[in-house]
Amino acid sequence: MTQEWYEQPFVFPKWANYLLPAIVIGVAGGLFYVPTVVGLGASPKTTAVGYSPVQPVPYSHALHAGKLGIDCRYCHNTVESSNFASIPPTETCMNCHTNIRSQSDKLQPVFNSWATGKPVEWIKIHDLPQYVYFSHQAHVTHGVGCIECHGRIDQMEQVYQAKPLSMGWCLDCHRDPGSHLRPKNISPTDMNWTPPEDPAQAAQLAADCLKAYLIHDTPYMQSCSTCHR
Amino acid sequence: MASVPATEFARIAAQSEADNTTDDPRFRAPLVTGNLDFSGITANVADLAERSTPPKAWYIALGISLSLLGLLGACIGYLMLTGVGVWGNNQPVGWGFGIVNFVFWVGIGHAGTLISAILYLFRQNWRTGINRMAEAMTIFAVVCAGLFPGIHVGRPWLAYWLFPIPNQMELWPQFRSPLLWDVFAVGTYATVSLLFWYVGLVPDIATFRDRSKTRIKQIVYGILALGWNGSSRHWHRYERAYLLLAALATPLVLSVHSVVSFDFAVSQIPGWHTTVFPPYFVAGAIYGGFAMVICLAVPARQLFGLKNIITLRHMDNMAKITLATSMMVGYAYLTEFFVAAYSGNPHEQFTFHNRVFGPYGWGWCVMTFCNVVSPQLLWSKKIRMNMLVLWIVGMLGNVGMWFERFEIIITSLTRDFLPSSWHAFWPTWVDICTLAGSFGLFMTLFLLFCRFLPVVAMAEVKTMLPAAHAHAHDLHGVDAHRTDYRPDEHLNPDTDAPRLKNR
Amino acid sequence: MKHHSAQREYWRSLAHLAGSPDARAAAENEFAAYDPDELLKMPAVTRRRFMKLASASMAFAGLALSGCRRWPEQKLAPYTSRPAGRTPGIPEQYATIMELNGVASPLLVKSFDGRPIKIEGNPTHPWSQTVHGRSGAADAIAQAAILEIYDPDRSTAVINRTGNTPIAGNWDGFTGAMNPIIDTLTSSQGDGLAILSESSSSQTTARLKAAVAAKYPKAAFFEYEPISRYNELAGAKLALGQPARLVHHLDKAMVIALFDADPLGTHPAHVHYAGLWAMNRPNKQGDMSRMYAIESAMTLSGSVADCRLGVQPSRIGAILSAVSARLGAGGTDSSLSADEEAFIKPLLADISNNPGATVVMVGAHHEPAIHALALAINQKIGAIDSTLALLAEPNENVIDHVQSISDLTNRLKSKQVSTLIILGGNPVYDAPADLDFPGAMASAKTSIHLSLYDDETSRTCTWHVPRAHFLEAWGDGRAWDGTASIGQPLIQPLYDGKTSDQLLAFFAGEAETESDAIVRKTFATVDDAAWMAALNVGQFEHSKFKPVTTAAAPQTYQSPPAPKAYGYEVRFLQDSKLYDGRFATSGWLQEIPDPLTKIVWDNAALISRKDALALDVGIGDTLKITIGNQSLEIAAFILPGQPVGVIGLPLGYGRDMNDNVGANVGVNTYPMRATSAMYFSPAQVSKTGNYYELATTQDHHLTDQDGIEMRQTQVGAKHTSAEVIRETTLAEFKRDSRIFEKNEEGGFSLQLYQPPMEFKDPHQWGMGIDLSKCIGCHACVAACQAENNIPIVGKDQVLHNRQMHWIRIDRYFKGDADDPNPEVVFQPLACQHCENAPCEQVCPVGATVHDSEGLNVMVYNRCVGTRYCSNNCPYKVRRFNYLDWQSQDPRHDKYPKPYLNIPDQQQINTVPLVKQMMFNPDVTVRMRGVMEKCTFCIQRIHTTTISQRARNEKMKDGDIMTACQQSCPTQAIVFGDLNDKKSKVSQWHEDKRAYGLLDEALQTRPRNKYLAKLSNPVET
Amino acid sequence: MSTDLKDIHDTHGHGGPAIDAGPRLTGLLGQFDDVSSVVSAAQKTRAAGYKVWDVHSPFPIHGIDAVIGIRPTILPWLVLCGGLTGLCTGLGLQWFCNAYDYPLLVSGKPFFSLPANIPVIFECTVLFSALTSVFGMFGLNRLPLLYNPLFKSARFRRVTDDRFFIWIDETDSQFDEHRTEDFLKSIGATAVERIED
Repeated sequence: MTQEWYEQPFVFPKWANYLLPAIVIGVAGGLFYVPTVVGLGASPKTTAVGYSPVQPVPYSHALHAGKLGIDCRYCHNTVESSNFASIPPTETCMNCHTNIRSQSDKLQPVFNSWATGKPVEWIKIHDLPQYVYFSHQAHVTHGVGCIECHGRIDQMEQVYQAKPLSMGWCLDCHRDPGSHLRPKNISPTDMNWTPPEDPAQAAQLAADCLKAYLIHDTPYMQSCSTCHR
Repeated sequence: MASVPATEFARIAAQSEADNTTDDPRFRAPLVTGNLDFSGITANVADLAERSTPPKAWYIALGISLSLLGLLGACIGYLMLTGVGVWGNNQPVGWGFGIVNFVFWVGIGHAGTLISAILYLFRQNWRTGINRMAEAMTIFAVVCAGLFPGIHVGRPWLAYWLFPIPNQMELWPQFRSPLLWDVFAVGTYATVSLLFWYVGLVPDIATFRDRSKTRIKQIVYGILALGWNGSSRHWHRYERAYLLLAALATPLVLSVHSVVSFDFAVSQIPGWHTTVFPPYFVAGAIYGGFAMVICLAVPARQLFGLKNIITLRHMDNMAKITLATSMMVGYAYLTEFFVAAYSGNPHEQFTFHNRVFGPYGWGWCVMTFCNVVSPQLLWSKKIRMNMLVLWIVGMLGNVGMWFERFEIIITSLTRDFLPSSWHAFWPTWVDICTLAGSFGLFMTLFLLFCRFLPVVAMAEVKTMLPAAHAHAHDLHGVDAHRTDYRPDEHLNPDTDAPRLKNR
Repeated sequence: MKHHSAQREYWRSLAHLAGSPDARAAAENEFAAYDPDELLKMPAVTRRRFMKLASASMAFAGLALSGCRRWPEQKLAPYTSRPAGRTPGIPEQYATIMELNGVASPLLVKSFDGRPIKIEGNPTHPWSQTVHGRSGAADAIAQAAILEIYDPDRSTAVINRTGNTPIAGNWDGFTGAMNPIIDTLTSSQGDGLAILSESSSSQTTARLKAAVAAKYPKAAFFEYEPISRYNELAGAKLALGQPARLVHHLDKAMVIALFDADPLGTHPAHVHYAGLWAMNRPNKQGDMSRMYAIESAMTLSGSVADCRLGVQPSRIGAILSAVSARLGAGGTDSSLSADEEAFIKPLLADISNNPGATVVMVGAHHEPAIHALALAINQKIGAIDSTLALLAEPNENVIDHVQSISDLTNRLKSKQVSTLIILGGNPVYDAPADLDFPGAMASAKTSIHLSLYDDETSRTCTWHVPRAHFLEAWGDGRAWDGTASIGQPLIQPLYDGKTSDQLLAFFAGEAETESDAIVRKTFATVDDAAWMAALNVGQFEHSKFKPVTTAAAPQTYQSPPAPKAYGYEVRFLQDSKLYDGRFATSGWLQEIPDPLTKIVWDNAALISRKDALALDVGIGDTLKITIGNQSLEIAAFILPGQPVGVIGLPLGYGRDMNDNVGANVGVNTYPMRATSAMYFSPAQVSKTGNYYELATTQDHHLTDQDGIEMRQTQVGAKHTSAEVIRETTLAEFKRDSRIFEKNEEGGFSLQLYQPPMEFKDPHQWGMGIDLSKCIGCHACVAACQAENNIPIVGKDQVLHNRQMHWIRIDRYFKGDADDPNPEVVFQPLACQHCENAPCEQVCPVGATVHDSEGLNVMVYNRCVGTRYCSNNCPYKVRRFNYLDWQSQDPRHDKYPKPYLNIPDQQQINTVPLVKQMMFNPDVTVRMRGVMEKCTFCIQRIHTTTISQRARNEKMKDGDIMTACQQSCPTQAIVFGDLNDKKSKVSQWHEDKRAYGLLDEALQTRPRNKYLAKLSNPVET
Repeated sequence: MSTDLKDIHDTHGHGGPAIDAGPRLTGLLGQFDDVSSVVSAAQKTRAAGYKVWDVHSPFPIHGIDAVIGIRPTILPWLVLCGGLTGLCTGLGLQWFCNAYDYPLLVSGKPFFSLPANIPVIFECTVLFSALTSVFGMFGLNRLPLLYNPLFKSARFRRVTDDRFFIWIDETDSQFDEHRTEDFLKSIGATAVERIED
């Protein structure tokens, strides 16, 4: 018999039999690992929360809003009448700082701006995707406190993003608005107000708020068109 | 016995082409001719993979295919960077060549699994000669098909939104959409076909492994063969798994093209909104699939000397199925017209009137000629025996099936409910090059398959040989069909299965 | 109204802007998220202006569906001091005017953080107040001005062509060069100074012309408009002894006889007239006026007329005089053809039956005598002071524009002009060809052209001065009824342009140089308070022209003899979009289809089917048209209703200028125009055998016999109802008011599923469209385009049928193909917002779904672009961004180049910043690869609801108007809350004429319902 | 079924190479040249009371299971479970996505309706079943098993071509190197080879 092709036997080494467990572990591990890493990496919690760029002027909300207790709306005065809370014009700063700390180096950019008319270029922190149409007016006038989205601004030396501002995060409130609202007699800018501990009271309050603000249709609040146009 | 050198077999195979198509009631016609024995079959099949150089025709074909593949790549690149606007699609005609090609390729992808699964369940032994090739064709066709939905969307980089992946938007796919059904159907079909194909391949790859002379081949085939050693216990579970796969794949085959047809049947465009679509599409797919197998098998058996394994009988049977399905398709065409006429729905009636006499009437004529008229030739055995004519008929079948999809999609969309929004569709050069390119992709994959993997299911073919069956007297005292042994008859052999694996 | 206070403040801050650079830089920077590097990339001029200008941030806000990205870092640039009264993010509205051919149309412009982004009619202006109380209607041309102001192709600098090579300069350079010339002119008392201007109703311009005349007594003034109203005024002078402004009260007229007049389409007051006309279609009592149109072209008025006859232009006089004679108003009763007899018989009957409720109108292009005759008839039938008011024109002497331009040319030829100042206009392009005006101009040593673009005339002049857009500078003008109105700017001049007033003031050596001061001086007598009030509403109350006291004298008109042999006559047409060609540079107008032909980006020789058969030409086959020794080749378009023997040639195309949009679009037909025959003339017509592809947005050459038959069955033959169009005659409808419900029989309205969420929100939005009111003027299309950031795609893409208009107007001709007077139906079609929307269920990612207020919402940022929804939409109202339209050059990219950057971001990178300033920040700018469609102006719904909820106001019907509704001159579109049973839209939905398109065929339950069309033909 | 599972445990139990890799006899391999002889040989082997032995062939020999006495595999039951899992997954997925987590109003259709869900349910069922049957089969066969002392035999390489083998493992209680070798010869083995590890 012509058997020339039987001549070179090749046998896998014994360790090759680890292949099976190796494959099983590899595949199973990959199935969990990849989505987890990608998911976490892409989630706004990772990319956005805590974003705290250094601003041209080291403006301290902790000092102004916190210690001095200036109402948010003194500077962000369009928050109840427009989609935008609006960054205050230099003029607003100058209202006080013409006499207070009028020599401070830290405030130089502001003084320059006032002198030259060139705006102070702040860095945007709370940045929604461009196709989301968020209205401060709609929220602030309906019992949503600043703190809901911005956190304890009044304790921030340098402002950072406190909440993910992701769609899922928005939906959390839009699906259960009541528990995120505050009664009409509480100012939306009040940072210290907290809903009652007792769940029964909380539920009662939620119900009252919904009635007070005429928010009866949660389907509406979950409609795509509520935020996207 | 003496094992004849492989090339020898190729020569023999090339010469002798025994007519095994006549059915003599006294004995079963052989499915393997040329007096091949076990090792003969092995050598014959392994020949192409083992020759140092494949036939020149293979190189020429591969060259053409690769250049077309490059064209495909270029077109897709242009499309991605520019927008769907480079195609001819327009306002009423949202789906153009992209979806036409998709449905066409999915249809082609049907014969493989059908031959493997349904014919297997029906114990059609002749399938063994062609099922491997057909399955491979299925995989490659589905690859081509899967390409198009991906690239035809406006923002392909977001196509993953069609899968239910948890995300920060808390959004999910919309499961009422037939397109989503498609994703699942085609995805499942691709997966199952691939598994089916690979499971079938394992023992044959083991054969290649054991015949390999070079170290690299031994390692690659060795890994792919998963250490197959022909143990009867392995064979036992293997056959059971194969049977189960076949049983699962059969309804799957029928479901896939039904679901694809839902893309149209579930919408409400006149000419799409028809209940006949699922069976109609399935029949069409089988017809198209077999036409394609014929087109591949004819040259393959010629070039690779497989005439003794893919015998005239195989070709004959396929020709018959093609004929049968073509008539089913023809019947479906008639049904459509009848339904339109009978419905009394002016839009429906106009659509079909328009399909024949409208601006795309020529397309309808091509379709009808290729799918209904030309296959009638196959009534004649002479023609079924004439490989050239058979190949031509098969080719026409492919053309016809492509035009069927073209007619369904384009003519229905160009003129729907409001006359104000009617508009013609004409492909751009990008459309045409992409279509050509998809053939390049298909042929490239197929040619590589022919060169490096067993094109015929050797193990299965061997079981077709008379020698594969033990003589009755060898089996006295054992009921061959009995597998339910009580433990008291003897210690359970399974528990004591030899632990060949090292201790 | 809201803009009251804001507007006053704005005016002040504008005054600042003029002065202090600080305030200027400050003015617009609120929230400017511009990236300095990007600005550096811009051409110098643009950059400087841009800094001066509105922030792009709002545009960015719209831009790019690019997903949630932290980077690139965005800057927030607040005001240094915010103009009082301005709230960032809240748009302001200012009243202004747009003057066209000496008639001012009152406008209200919406400005967003200093960027004008939307133009509407001024509802507080008396001239637009008469219709249904208020109307924000403005025509497509006026609305397209928004695109014009941000057009990157506008001329940006003074150009000096005294040398061999053009030199770009600035205003100071120009004035420097002018001073010596002015000195010589002053010394020579202005000898050799000629000033050619457009016709203008501005009192400021008049004042300054007087000032110039005073300074240069020998200076000569000329006036030219290619489409002139001279004949009308001269006719009035014949009949009344003084030129008069004819104000037709179509709302009072139950019989309207149009002799080649087009009050709804091309008349200077067509927006107003359309509104008045619609009040009787039908009126509150359910009656309808009857409009007779006998015309030499297929006009909008003719297309909606109840009785129409197409004749050759030369016949109009004869027929009118026959009518006049039979009414005893003078004129000769020459012999009329059978058709003509048949036509005027019922007309005469109706006239005698409706004393005082009838009016006769004649087209401005017919000779004065015919106008005089018409006045005589109106006098006779008691129309004067009932259906027709005669107001005295301010200036007694009527200028014959043809005569005027001829005189100027002669002066030039005889070297009497050394300095020629051309204020606007484009005579080189549109002056009568036989004058050879361009050739004559060479003799003028100095020629100055003031215009928005560096156009044909500018290139022939020695100096080009960029003109300030009317939204950039102050001006004044008088509406059709004479109401004095003020035009105030919305924004600083982008390219340092000057108004014609400024140029005149400069030559007159006036002290004032800024346009605001110049205009204010004209009204110096008005005190500040009154001035404020006037600015606020945009006009001075009770400043109409004084009525004419004299009565029209009977005329003796000798009608020309009927032509012996049948020959073709050419009729030059004012274009429905480009007017006389001055708007050729507007992409929006170029792409808005012509109401009747549906042609875009082209003009064509309009020809009747009979003539087409005779000449053996089809649509697109070119014709050789010869008048005298002039001839041109132009593609033929077979227009049903086009009078036999008349070839219609639209003016205003084939502009020869360096412009990305307007250049070389269509064929320039001015060379065929001669002083002797400005509007129509006999011509030889022959077939050339060449073919030219015309792009239309409907009937895309897919009209083989089957298609035509099917269209007939679906749309219905003349005066028959069918699935798509439901209509009947008033008489029929009076006989059986349930006639339209009959169509519902057999249609079953069984729901397969109970909707899982019944619409129980306080508001349920719906729309209604009255087919009997729609005149197909396409104002809604323009409004939608401006409001919703809709891109243009260019001719090549229209040939692919990829135009993006969210609302289209389907135009159907009813009656068989060779009916000389087919009926025309216009059907505005936007998203129907079906409650069972077929598009929704097929979307695999849920990118289009319903909201709880019943809107079918399209979520662009979720769309992956399968286009399945569009396929499944029976109305085909969805539009797909096949390419990156916003950044694509509409003219020159047949096969667009690939972008080598991240697809999501390509728009940010590729849309010119100046173009971005035009975007409406409340509407997402869609990127390539996503589907889009009408949203019922959801941004307007939300803005209103949010602010009203915040202020605890109750919503009233009409608080929310969609852009199309607002701009509709005939109020054919209503929008509102279906839950409010008293709302107009609810009533329309309950109307006996209401039907949902394809509703009983497909059970789509559209939220938009059509009111079937009623017409009022003569009962036979 | 316990038996198959046990096999799997064994795989994990003492799979993998031994520490002491000295050549050691693992069993005897008898070669047969055609189906009939191997089948009759198999009968004899079983009759002789061997327990730990197996037949190797290039293709499944019809009836050999009965001859050796191989029990029907539990694979079908596994597949059934897989199928049911798939069915529930398909159904649950659609309910969760469109009816529970974020119901959106689509064409006025119910949030949850079986007719629309059938295709996906079906596909999931088939997919899961198919995956189970394939990987179940490999699992039960303890494949992949790339190293196997048998592969050291050049002769055995024809088991995938045209030769048939009977293998008797040295763990068999009756195994004795010489007697078993004789036995194999006696039942018609054309060659007998000792396989060392």
